[in-house]
Amino acid sequence: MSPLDSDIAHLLAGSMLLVSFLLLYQDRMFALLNFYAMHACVLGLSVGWQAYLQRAPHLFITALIALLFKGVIIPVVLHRIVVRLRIHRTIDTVVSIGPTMLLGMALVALSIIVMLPVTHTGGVFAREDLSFALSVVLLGLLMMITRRNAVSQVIGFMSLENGLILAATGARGMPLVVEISVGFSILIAFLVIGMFLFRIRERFDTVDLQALHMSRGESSGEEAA
Amino acid sequence: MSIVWLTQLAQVVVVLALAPLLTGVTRKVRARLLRRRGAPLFQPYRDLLKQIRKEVVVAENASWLFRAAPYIVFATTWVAAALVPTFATGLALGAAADLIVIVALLGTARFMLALAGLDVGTSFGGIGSSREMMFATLAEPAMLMAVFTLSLFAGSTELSSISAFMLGPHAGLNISLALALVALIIVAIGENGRIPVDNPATHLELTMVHEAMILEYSGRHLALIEAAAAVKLLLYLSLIACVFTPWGTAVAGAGALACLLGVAVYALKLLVFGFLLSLFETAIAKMRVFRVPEFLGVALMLGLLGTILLFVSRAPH
Amino acid sequence: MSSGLAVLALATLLAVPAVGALLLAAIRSYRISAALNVALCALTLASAAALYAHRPAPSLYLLVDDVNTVFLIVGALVGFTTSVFSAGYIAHELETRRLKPRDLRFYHAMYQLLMFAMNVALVANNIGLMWVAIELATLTTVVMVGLYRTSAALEAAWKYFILGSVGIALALFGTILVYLAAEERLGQGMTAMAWDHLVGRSAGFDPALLNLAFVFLLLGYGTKVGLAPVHAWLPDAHAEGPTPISAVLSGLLLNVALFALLRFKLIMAGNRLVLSPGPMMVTMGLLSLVFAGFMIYRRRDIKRMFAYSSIEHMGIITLAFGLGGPLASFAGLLHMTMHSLTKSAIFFGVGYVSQLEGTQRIADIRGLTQSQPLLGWMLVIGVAAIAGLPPFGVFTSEFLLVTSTFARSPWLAVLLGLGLMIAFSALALRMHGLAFGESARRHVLNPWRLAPMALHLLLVAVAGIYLPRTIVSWFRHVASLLG
Amino acid sequence: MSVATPWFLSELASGCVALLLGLSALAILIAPRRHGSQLIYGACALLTGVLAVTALLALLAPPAARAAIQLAVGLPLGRTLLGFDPLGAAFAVIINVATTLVSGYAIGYGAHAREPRRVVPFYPAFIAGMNLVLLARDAFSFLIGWEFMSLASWALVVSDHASAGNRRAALVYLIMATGGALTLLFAFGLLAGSAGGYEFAQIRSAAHGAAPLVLFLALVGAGSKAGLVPLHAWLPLAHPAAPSHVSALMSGVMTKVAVYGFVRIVFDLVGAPSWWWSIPVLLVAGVTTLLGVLYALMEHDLKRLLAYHTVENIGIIFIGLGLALAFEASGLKSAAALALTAAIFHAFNHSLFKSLLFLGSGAVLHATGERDMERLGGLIHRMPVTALAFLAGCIAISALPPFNGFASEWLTFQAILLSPQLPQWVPRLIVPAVGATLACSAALAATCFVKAFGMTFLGRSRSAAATQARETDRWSRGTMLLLALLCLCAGIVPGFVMDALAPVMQMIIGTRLAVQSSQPWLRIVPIDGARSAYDGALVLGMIVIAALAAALIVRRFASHALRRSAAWDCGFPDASPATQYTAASFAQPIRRVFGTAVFRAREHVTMPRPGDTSPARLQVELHDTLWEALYLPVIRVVDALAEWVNRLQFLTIRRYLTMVFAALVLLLVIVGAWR
Repeated sequence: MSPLDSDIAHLLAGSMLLVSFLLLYQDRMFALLNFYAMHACVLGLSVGWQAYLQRAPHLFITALIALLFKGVIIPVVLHRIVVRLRIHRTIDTVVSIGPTMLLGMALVALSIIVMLPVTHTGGVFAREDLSFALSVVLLGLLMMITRRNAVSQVIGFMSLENGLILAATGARGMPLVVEISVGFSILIAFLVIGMFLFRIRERFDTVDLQALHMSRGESSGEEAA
Repeated sequence: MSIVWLTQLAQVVVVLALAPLLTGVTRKVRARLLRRRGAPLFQPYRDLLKQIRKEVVVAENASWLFRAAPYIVFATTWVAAALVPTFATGLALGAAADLIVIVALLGTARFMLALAGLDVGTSFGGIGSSREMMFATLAEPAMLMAVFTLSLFAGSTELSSISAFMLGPHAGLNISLALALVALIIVAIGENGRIPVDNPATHLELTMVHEAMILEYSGRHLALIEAAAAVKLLLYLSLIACVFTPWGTAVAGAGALACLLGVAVYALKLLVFGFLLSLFETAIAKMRVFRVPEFLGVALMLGLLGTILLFVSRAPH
Repeated sequence: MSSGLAVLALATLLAVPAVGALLLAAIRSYRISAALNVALCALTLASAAALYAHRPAPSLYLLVDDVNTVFLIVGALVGFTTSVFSAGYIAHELETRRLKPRDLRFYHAMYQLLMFAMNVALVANNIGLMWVAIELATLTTVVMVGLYRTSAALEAAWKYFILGSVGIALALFGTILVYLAAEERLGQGMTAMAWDHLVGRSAGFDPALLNLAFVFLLLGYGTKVGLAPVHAWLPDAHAEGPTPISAVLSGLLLNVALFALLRFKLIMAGNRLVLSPGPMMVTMGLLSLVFAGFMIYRRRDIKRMFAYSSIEHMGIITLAFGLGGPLASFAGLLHMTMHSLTKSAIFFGVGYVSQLEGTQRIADIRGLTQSQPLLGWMLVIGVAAIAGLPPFGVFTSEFLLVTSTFARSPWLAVLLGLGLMIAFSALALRMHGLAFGESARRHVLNPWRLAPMALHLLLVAVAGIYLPRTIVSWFRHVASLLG
Repeated sequence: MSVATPWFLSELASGCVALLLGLSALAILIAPRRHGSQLIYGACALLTGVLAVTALLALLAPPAARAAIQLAVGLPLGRTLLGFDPLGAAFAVIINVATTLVSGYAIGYGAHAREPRRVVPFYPAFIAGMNLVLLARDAFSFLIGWEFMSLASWALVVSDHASAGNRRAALVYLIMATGGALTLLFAFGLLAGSAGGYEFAQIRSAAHGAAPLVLFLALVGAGSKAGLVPLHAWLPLAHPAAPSHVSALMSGVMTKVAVYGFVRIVFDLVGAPSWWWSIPVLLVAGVTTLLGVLYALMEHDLKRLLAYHTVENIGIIFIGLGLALAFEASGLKSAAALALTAAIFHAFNHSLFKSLLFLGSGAVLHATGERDMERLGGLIHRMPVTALAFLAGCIAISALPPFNGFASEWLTFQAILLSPQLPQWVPRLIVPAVGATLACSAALAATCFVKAFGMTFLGRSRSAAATQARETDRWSRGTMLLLALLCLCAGIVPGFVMDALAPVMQMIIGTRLAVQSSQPWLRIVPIDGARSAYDGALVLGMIVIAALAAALIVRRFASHALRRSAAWDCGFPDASPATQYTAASFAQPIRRVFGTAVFRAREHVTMPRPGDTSPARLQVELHDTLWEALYLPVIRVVDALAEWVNRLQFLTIRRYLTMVFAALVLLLVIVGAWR
């Protein structure tokens, strides 16, 4: 295929990484949701492009799900929740933005380093793209551990999921796992939104995990051994 | 063979017969040194007879052990004494028990006596037993260390062999032997309750040890115990005599003449040692009870030192 | 015809729980559903046993070999006994109003779903399918942990859910990397995800990719195994969920995850250029062992305490497999089996204890051997067994493991022994408090309800004294396969 | 000689062990019945009796009789071999003789148990475990038996679980026993090698690189079970906590199994020792001997006192073992045989008199409900038989002729006196010190048992309980007297025991002592007649004759008048029993002499000023220096670590995720760094 094709794939993967950084940067709820939507859309595009490159029509479904479901529905629902829980004004970073960013850079560097010795480049899917996917995953994880409230943690998790899908779709000819993984990501999203947040809200008036931890199973200070 | 048995028998009798005399001698000498006339030499025999004839007064709550103890004490001490060559070596029963056994037999006697002291349940009996045993915890190991030295030196724990060895050419002046001798003397003083460890003549409650232990005894029981004490003193002296001054002792199965000579020499030795003992006793004062452990500890240390010197210096037999 | 039987057995193994889940979701009466649950598990057990004798030919999706039959049979057995235990247990929960009939319907359905997921995970030949199955199992257990809807339960479920999902994600990434490594040699498509093909051809795979993949798989599936430092979900999930689920978690799910890990370890082992997986597994195992040992000292909640003991033993097993070699692998396999049986038995007992005493706080429970002698002594026996005292199977495996380790690398063995000692002392300390001392209470408990516990302990005791030759040779074979 | 014909000894012994196990299962059912426990204990006595005879046959029979049997059960990857070899058989005789009598005692005593179900079922299992250790010919069965023994005895210790003290004792015991077993596991791991040759035969044939390490591990593993200082901490807690007949087994018998373990590993399995091995053994043994008896002297609890004396006697046994090591390493075979004989003989004697003493203390405990000597006294009047038996035990353990304790210590002394033959200087320096320790401890033991017997049985009773004491039942008295008789017999004819041990010496050292039973007058001559000899029978005879003679003389000449009256007591009026010497005051001189150094003993006297009528008070504070120096720190460290690690239980999910993240990054870095 022409270098242009792989360049475009490359570009899309790179832009996902970029959006991940933007997600990491955001501390306002609504902005966070919007950037997540963008993240999902870019994913959709990249998956679509891969589908076109690999002549794999089933990947288009994945792309569509990514675009519609993750790009539209979930952000909207989360928006509702945020409004209902009245947490749209909270600024909830644990670590301040600067260090987080630096850490993110380090992660990207690390993922590139670990990918360097990879000799085999699976067709169109260049080593760099794989390292991009890896960095998206790591950034998602980083986001989960630098945010305090549940919604942003869920978003972090879902961006991590997106990274996975990026990698999976990139892996040429990888059978059925893609759909399943997407299905699972949706299932997870549902579980998160439906089951937990509402139940948690029944119990606690916040989704702040700190508060949730006020009721831990044990309290410290046991008698001596 | 029979002559060996004869000497053994004679020995059994001799130790019993001479023991009170030895006590008498020491008392007499001591009295003279103190410018007293002192009791006649044979007073101890009279005392024993007198006590035997008296009726026995036993505390109500005394048990069978209280009444059995004197016999056991007397018997074990006597046997132990009979196993020490006095005027003749190579005794028939010598092979039955070596030096360690003799020490242990005295231990048995002490054990029973201490129990008897506790039996009636008086405070003085307690004092006596407790202190006696405390002395023993140091005196017995000291004695054993001295025994070690001797037996390593002579390559045997048999008294006959030891004294034979001492007569032999290998024996010479040896620092270990000297240490052992000193240790042995200290132990003898301690074990027999002589000054400075204990005063056999006193009944001052808080200073007495041995006497406190037998405070409740009277009559024949007391006689047996006193006799045992006398035999014990004799035993120690004849032990020292047989090991360190083995000259003149008749060898196994020697003729009657030799035996007679042996008896004479033995009596002489006893006389000398008895004299020295009383001299020593008059020369120094009794020490506080809790100084005694240090006194006996010295003996233990000396004995141990002697043994170690011997361990590292001598090639084995 | 043998193959036909085999295919049938495999089909029932998968179909029974799947159908059962739907059925149980439909049935309203909890008595019927509990009975049906037991029956279904019995069927599953039967088919699993049948699979030991007759193996169907491996397909691209499913594979039954010596290795996973061990896990299948152990799992099915524990699942069966647990269903028996749960029948009695759940009834009591209903009486005490801790659960509503609606919850029970959900619970039973989920129980079968869990069985289904775990069976699939075990017989899956396709690493993708295996991943999916384990994910399904995780999700079902998540909702079951949250069943009581107390704040603590929800917290535990939430914690489990978040950490579990992250683990799943990492595992998926690892799987993708393995596929990438394989795709080059095996070409695109199914074959590149079929485990038996992978393990055969892994020599030619790109070592760098495999290394990377194993890191993700170790952490991903290691989360499910409950290895420190990615263990955090495990204690709370065990403590807050219904006790049968704690038993199933410790007895089955951890093993299934470990099984997945072992499959990938074998793929790694086939390639001589890769970073050897052994040291990593040994390190994590040792870490878990020592860490859990210290954690047991300060536990207040009885179920949480035994959950930590599960972490400890998973550490031991991982260490054994990481160490490799015929003795160690055999020991690991034996230890895994024995731990499944013993730990589930202990959880049965603990379930009754917490029901009778009305608390899970260790401090409030004492003198069990007096208040309910049978239960108390069986609990003592269980603890003695899990602590590796003879005549129980755990002792045998620890004997083999420690002796062989000491002969090979003494320092490792010393650390191992230290960890064992720490955990043992902690368990002994707590057990004395629980089992002995004066207790005013007197509990009545129908002895038959202790039958599952008794069965497990009996099996463990027998295994400690006498293992049938067939099982020994079978395990030896499996151990040689596991390297 | 019937070499071809099989003797079925191993089968018989294994069968007995199996029956014992079955018995404990049966006990669960019938223990609460009326004669249930009697039945069980009787059966135990019977089976152990059979075992004792079997072991004796195996010891004396030709080698063909000792063929091991292979069981289908046991270690999956190895063979399970059971059977007596001379060493195992000798120790089996030792433990089963004592166990038989203890079980007989238990027929009477066990009936008093409050909760028989907590005691009776574990008793046969305990015995079975010990016998299994001795029967085992492969590491796995050995350790199974070892742990089984520990576990059963632990259950017996915790049987009276109401008291917190017992629970603590059981806990300490369980933990230390498991630690010891773990070290033995290590030792066998080294011996078996990575190939896993767990059979003793394989181990013997193989060469062992890290033999010193094995010695160390055996010293720790077996030593902790036997009660070597400083690993003795559990012993004085656990032994008294159990019911008295079990204490007798634990103290008198189980420790011998531990000694057997040490001998088996160090003398038999490891192979030729090197000379310096003896040094740590001798040092530890000497310290153990002295400290054991000193601890005992400070103790006023009768059973704890006995437990500490077990520590002392274990020290004496290990002195013998250390000497044997030294001699064997220097090729002085006959001397080694002498030392080892002395050690095993002392093990036998200790099993007898320590069981006897614990049984006696059990009788006292049951009669008065008291273990504290300060509240006993005068029992010789109310429990004459028990008193007599106990007295015999006291004389025996104090190593006084003519009882057995002296015989074995005499042999040990003879071995010590041979040690100048050693070529190396270091042991030559150490051995005499050890000898002095031994002598000192013997004297201290005598003191301690004057105290024990005097305070318990003599004097006037110090409490109401002691006043209303009753003599124990027939079974108890009978067995105690029998044990006392055995102590005497082993003391006056030690030659037979020494001859019986000859096969063991042949097996381990490769030579044997001269045949003793052929000596005239039943005397024993370990080396040669001119050097040393002992004739217990003759000494006893002479003592008896002398005593009779004295009695005769007295009867002939003395007055027989005897009057009972109040105690003289230097003219003091009849004082209350409180004025008697107590155990504490009896031990006070010793405490003054030794205690200040060992126990940091302090005496605080508060005197009322003149005219003040308030009583003067004396408070004595003692420290268990070893516990405070060695065990408390460990506990503290573990505690602190647990506290520190425990914080990980209370993190937020985010922190846990951080841990995952950190682990991931770390591993990625490793992979990245790895080439």
